[in-house]
Amino acid sequence: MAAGGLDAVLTVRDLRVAHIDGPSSRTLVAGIDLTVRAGETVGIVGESGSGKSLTARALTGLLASNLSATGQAVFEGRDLLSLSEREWRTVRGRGIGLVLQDPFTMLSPTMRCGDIIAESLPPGRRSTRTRRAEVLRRLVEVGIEDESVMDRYTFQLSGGMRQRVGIAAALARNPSVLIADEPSTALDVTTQKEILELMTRIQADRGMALILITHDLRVAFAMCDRVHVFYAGSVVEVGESKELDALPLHPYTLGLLQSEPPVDHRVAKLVTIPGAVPRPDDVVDRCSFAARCQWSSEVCTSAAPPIREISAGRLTACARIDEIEDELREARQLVSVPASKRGFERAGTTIISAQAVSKVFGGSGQKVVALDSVSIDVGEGESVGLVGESGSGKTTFARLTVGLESITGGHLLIDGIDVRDWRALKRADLRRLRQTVQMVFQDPYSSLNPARSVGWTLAEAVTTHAPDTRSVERRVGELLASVGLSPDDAQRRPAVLSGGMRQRVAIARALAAKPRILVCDEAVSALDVSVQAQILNLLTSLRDDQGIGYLFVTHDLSIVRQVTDFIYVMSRGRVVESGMTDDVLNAPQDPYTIKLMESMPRPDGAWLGR
Amino acid sequence: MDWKDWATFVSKRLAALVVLFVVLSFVTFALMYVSPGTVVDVLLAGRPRSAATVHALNVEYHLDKPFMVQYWMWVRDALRFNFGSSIQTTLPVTDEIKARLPTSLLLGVYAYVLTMVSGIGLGVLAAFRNKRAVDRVVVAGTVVGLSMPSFVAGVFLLFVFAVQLPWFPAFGKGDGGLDTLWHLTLPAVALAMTSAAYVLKHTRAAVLGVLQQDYVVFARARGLSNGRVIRVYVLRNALIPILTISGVLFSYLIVGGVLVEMTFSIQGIGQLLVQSATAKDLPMLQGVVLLVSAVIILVNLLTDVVYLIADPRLRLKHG
Amino acid sequence: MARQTEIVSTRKPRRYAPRGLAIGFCFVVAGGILFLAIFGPLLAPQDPNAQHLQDVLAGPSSQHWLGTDSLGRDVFSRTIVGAQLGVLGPLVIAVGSFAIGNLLGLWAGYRRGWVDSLVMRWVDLMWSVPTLLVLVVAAGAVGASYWLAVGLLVILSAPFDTRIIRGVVMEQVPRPYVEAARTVGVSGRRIVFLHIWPNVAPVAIANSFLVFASSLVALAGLSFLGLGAPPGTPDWGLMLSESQAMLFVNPVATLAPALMIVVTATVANLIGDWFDEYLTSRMGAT
Amino acid sequence: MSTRGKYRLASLAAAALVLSACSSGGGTKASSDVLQVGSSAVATLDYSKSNYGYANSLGNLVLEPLVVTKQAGGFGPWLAKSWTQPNPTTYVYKLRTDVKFSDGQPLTAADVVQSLDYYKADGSLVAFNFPSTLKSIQALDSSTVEFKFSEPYPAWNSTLSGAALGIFEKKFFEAHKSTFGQPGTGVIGTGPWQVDSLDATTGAALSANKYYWGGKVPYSKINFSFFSNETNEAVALRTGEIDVAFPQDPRAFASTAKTKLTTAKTGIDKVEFWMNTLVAPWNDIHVRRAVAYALDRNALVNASGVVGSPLDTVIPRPLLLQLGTTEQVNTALDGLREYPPDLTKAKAEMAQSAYPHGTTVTLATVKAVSTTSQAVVAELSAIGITAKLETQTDEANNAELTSGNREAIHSQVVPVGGSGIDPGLAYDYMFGSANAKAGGWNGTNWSTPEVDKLRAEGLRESDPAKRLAIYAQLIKQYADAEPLVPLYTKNQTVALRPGYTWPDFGADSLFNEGPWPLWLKRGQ
Repeated sequence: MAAGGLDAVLTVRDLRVAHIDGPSSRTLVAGIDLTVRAGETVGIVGESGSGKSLTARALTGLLASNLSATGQAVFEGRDLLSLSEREWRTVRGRGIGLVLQDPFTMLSPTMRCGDIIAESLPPGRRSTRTRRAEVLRRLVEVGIEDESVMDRYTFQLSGGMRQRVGIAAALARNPSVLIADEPSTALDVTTQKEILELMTRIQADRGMALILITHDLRVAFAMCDRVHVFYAGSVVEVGESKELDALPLHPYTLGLLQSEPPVDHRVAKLVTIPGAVPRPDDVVDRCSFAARCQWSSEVCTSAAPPIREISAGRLTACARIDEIEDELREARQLVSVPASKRGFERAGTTIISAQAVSKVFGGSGQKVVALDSVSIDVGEGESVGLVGESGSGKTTFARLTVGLESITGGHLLIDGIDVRDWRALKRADLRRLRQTVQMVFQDPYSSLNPARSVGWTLAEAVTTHAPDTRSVERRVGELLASVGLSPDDAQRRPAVLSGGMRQRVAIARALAAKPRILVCDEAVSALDVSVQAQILNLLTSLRDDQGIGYLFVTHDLSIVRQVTDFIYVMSRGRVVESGMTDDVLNAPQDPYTIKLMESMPRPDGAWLGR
Repeated sequence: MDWKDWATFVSKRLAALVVLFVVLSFVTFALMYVSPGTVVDVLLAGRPRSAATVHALNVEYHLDKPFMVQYWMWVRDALRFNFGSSIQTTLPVTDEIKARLPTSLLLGVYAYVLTMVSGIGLGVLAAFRNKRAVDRVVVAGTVVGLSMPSFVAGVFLLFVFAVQLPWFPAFGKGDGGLDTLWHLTLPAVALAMTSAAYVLKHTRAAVLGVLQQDYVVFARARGLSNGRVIRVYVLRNALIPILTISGVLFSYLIVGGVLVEMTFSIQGIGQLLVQSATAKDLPMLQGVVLLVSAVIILVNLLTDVVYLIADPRLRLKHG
Repeated sequence: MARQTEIVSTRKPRRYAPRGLAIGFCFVVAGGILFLAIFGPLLAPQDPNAQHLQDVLAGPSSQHWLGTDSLGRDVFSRTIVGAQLGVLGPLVIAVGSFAIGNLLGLWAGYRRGWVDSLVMRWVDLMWSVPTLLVLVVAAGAVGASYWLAVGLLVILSAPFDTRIIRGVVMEQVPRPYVEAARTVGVSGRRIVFLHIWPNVAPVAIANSFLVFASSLVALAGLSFLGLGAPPGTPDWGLMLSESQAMLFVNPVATLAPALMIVVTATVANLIGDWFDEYLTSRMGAT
Repeated sequence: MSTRGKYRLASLAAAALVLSACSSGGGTKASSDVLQVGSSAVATLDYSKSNYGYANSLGNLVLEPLVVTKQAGGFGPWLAKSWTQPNPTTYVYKLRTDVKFSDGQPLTAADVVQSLDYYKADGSLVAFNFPSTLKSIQALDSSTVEFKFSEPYPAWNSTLSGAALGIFEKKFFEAHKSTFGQPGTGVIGTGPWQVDSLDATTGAALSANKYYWGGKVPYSKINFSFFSNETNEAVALRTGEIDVAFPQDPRAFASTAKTKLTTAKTGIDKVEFWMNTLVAPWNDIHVRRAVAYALDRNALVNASGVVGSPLDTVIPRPLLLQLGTTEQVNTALDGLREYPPDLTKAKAEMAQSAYPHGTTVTLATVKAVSTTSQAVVAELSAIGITAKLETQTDEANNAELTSGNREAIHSQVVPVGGSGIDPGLAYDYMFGSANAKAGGWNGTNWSTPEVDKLRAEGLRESDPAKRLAIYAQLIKQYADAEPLVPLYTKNQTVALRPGYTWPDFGADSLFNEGPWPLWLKRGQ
């Protein structure tokens, strides 16, 4: 790759970040090269632990004190990595701006929004009035016309508004480079699209360089001119968005693309990357992806393959790219092939039957209507999707079906039992309900008791439902095996398991009761794409093998597309549309569904109006 | 919160104060009533006693009346802010308290200021120098400080800084003004040691916590000056939890003052409490107990108000 | 909402934790003090209550390593035997308050509702009454008594424990693992004691060490004021108070009990901190 | 630190002095004629109201008595220049005519009558000084006061010499009845110093009374600093912040203050071991005698940390010297049953008792004598008596000793204050059957008709020789039945900063009465 042209604003060479703990040090990021030109958007894509955020922190001098960055990062003729803290302050904000992932934590809860932007403005004395006017101007730039936002605290704003305020603050000193670290990840899809559009517009207006860090390839392809793919602390591939999308030149990139369920059609089976992301420090002397790569050979593990230029602007770290390029191309085509339409009739027994169910939270004071006359059915062996953004009531409904909440109106029948009030149920009924519906929670990091081993958790679930189980241990082993884990994993505590493994354990726990319906509340949304595909495949195979029905609660239409037969679309506590999944997604009727469909990231610039 | 919410909030707390007053005064009264010995035994001590004198004293102190009547008479007077006279000294309870309260408050406030300044200052310093030598030394000092009773520290300071190195006076509260401050320095230091360690520990943890927060990273990423980041971001957010413990600390300092008051012969509320409790000086004891609980409740109320003002999340939750 | 987590932002705010050698040393010292508390009377070179009225206030000698007190009793032996009361009272307080605090805290934090309000009103009441005030008034009324003070301290410490435990429990209750256990059908009692409590335990245990340390200091203070252990008891606070006046004659006799108080409390504080850190890290950041 | 009041009777300046410590206010350094005194806190100068703070040590400098004890024995004139006894039941005192109060008003008989009437009133804490046989106090003229009794009362001078009966100005008293003696009001007296300010929390400032009848006053100012902790007071003396202090715990004080103490040879405050003869095992005379042999008084004095003299008589021998010479006293006490420390004899007595193999008892004690109590417990264990100590509060102890339930009284080590220096009067309140009832202090509950008779006779008899014989008899009665073991007297001590001397302190008299700084010398 041409060493940063004359118009390069930021040139990074061999950036390394290490964790220093006394005499020992651990590599977290190794040998990153990166060039950003004015007016260009560069994407950094990778899963968690790939080092992309660390790179952003290193380039703003904000690494924690026990981390150290080495290498070279030239900005405006200075090497950033050798700057003192005092010198950094002249670069941050003015030269390089940073927007963080979570708008909920990025802004101090004790400050008003106007003050946050005002303090970020370039130094200089201003009268109160001019300052206010300036702040207002900045708010308008990020699409906030409402002047009262200035006087509000951040916790009084929605996530999208907060992120806009954050962007305005980050831009207040007019940086020439803006690093956006997952700026839309914590937001709902519709809001995400607005924010990304906003950033695209601002970047174009200002002619600013933008480094977008994201885990979502579709977003990266849609927004960026060029994309760097990070894996386990190093760059594995670089290329123009279009070219990368069309033909990945690294098995990892291919794997990512294959794992990503497409929103516009269903694929026969998601291709997954086996295993989990290694720690960067463990793979410094080899190809970081070798252990998970089907093409791996001796050359991959003997030394760390350097990243090299294949054609203009295309770089890859795959040592065997010349040999396997054709295979990669072939595999890439495969993903795009739609699966045959699946025949499906809602004919089975209805197990969960909700009629005009409503749920109101709060007592005499403030009331929050979470569900407003919702009717949803889930039948035996069906896979039903429940789609909506945060606040739509989808999770509340899921909780009603497993007894974490009770309804306040309407009728909810589960397996023929009227569950008006869970606490009032008879013991036998309760027991039957438990064996009918079980739930898998969103966050595998907190849905397992950290104090208990996997085996303990599963054994408890087993004995709760079948107290007379002879060999609990064997049953636990079976459960583990059924979710693709080894019986040895029973000894381990959740803390040492990867996210995917934990979610498998959580599924195994739910399976212990031998339920007929599994409620999956955003069960894969906290996982990396490659792991997400593994879990989705597991769920699909469980359905095929055991005939379990699903209620998929999710915000992600592409997942719904992959795994459900029938969907309900929810918004603000109501079901706005329902029908066969393909019918609804192919031809949405409700304006909300249409908007949702449009907001789903698509890997081309047109999605954001570029 | 509008003024109505504030009024409700404050009046609820004051109502709790009244309830506490009734409970405490009754329990104290009852405890003293059932404990062996009466006012007469206190007053006449080991003297020969004539029946006439004993009778006169019984009448004077209403000991001839039933328990509830005695308590009611006390309450009736107390409602008129007449807390009677000390049995030990014969002086009006209010005068006795008034004579000592300024000293105790000054000692408490002095120790409080020392606590807050050194606790927060060193806590912030240690957090910013996390894991370096300064931090290790400060943290080690904290643990010892937390474990050093104020009377041990007091004895130690007295003998080092008043006897071996006669830099500070060994007793008393001085003649007011700077002299009083000078006199109260050693006691205040002894008193503040534990609480400062406590504040330091919490401040350090809170600051370390806040330093990890995204909003601090984001503030620095915007090129804000170090001073502003520390002041507006780190301190303002880290000190909110410290505020909640500061009220408790102040009451600890006021009551815990007795241990250093003893060591340094400072006539304060703490000593008055111990003296009146051990000498069965009921009117005085009642007065001190009520005063101390009032101070504590009011200080706690004050902290809560400051807390509400400092943390908009709480304040705006309702409105 | 997808939420990517990166190494940088998931680090928990850390409390200081002494490591390796330091904590090992703490355990050795704690073990030593405990050993003295149990076997003190056997280890003491002399009868701690044996008086040598002809040999009072003697300085350190080969016979009396730390000298003698005003009744000619061996200070060294008394300091050793003092570990018994020094450890026993605080231990009773820590354990008692641990039991009450955990039960009430779990109950209030899990059940909420009227149980919670009732418990919290009680906690608030106790919170607004300073410990020392109660101890002094009670000692004034009933007379100085070590076990009275211990009993009162159990009652007075329990609200603090309860408050802390309740807070941690309330943090745990909405966590998915609790909800998961509920949906699996696990009984409430099992959830409270087998699911929630193990996650609360690090805080509870660590807190108990702090209660131990603060009770030690409080009891010593009370003895120092003459409101704790009765005269003549080999109690560190009392010994300090009695020997304070002899600082110039025999400084070690004053320093020894003071040092024991400070060292014991320090070790308890350090172990408490360490426990919290260790147990929390053992089950992974939650 | 305040200790208990039993041995701290207000009638005696001496007792007051033992406890008081005083000194100059911290900041101001002593100029040559300013005296800094360390003391425990004084809350009021009204003797009738408070036993708290030993008002007398401070009050001695302001309020003066009619008569004083003489160093050589007997009584000497002070505000009264002479007295006569026209008949056995009447005393007439002639006042000095040159005495003026510190506000310039002359002293009159009306002031004396007012003062003594005030002290005598029911409910006054010093009323016990006045016997029920006192019929009237009258001013015969402006300088003559007459006391009439219903029967002879030879101890009257002893009573009047008590410092807590100092004379104050009537006019001032009447103008300030409600706050009399309190800080802000104070008192007007005839003493060499007057109180300029008094603050119970810090101290008092006194200045010389320019009208003082006794001539030039040696210190123009005296500053009292109040301490709540004697260690602290000792440190203050060591660092030069105070010049004089009267330590309670002399041994500790001396070491901390790094000073030698000036000590009196004897005192009237005793410490005794009382055995309640109504209950087992103390109702067994052999047990009591065994105890008497077992208790080593010298060792107990040593253990207590005070300056004291071992006792072998229930009335200390030095008190008897008012009634006769040393020889006469010794002769009168001839045949006294003595109990020198002797374990063999003690064990022999135990063997004769109902408890040859020992017994277990509970002893009460109060904080002030807890060290001595512990030593007693150790000594009792040598004869097989296992004693458990129960520390009581002072009030609880007072209430128990004066309660009507005499059997419930614990045997105990007890501080016993003298309520006067008259050998008969001093401890009369704990002798006899009349005091072994509710309100009485005879905690041993031991008495015989003979004892009751001797008590009554002794206080009516005015002939010293006869009184000596009576009290010698009483002492012997006690020694025979041994209901209590006299342990030691606590002798007064004073701690002085280098440069000060008190030549006559405790030299040959029992007490130092009156305005003591007059006798305190500066310089070598």
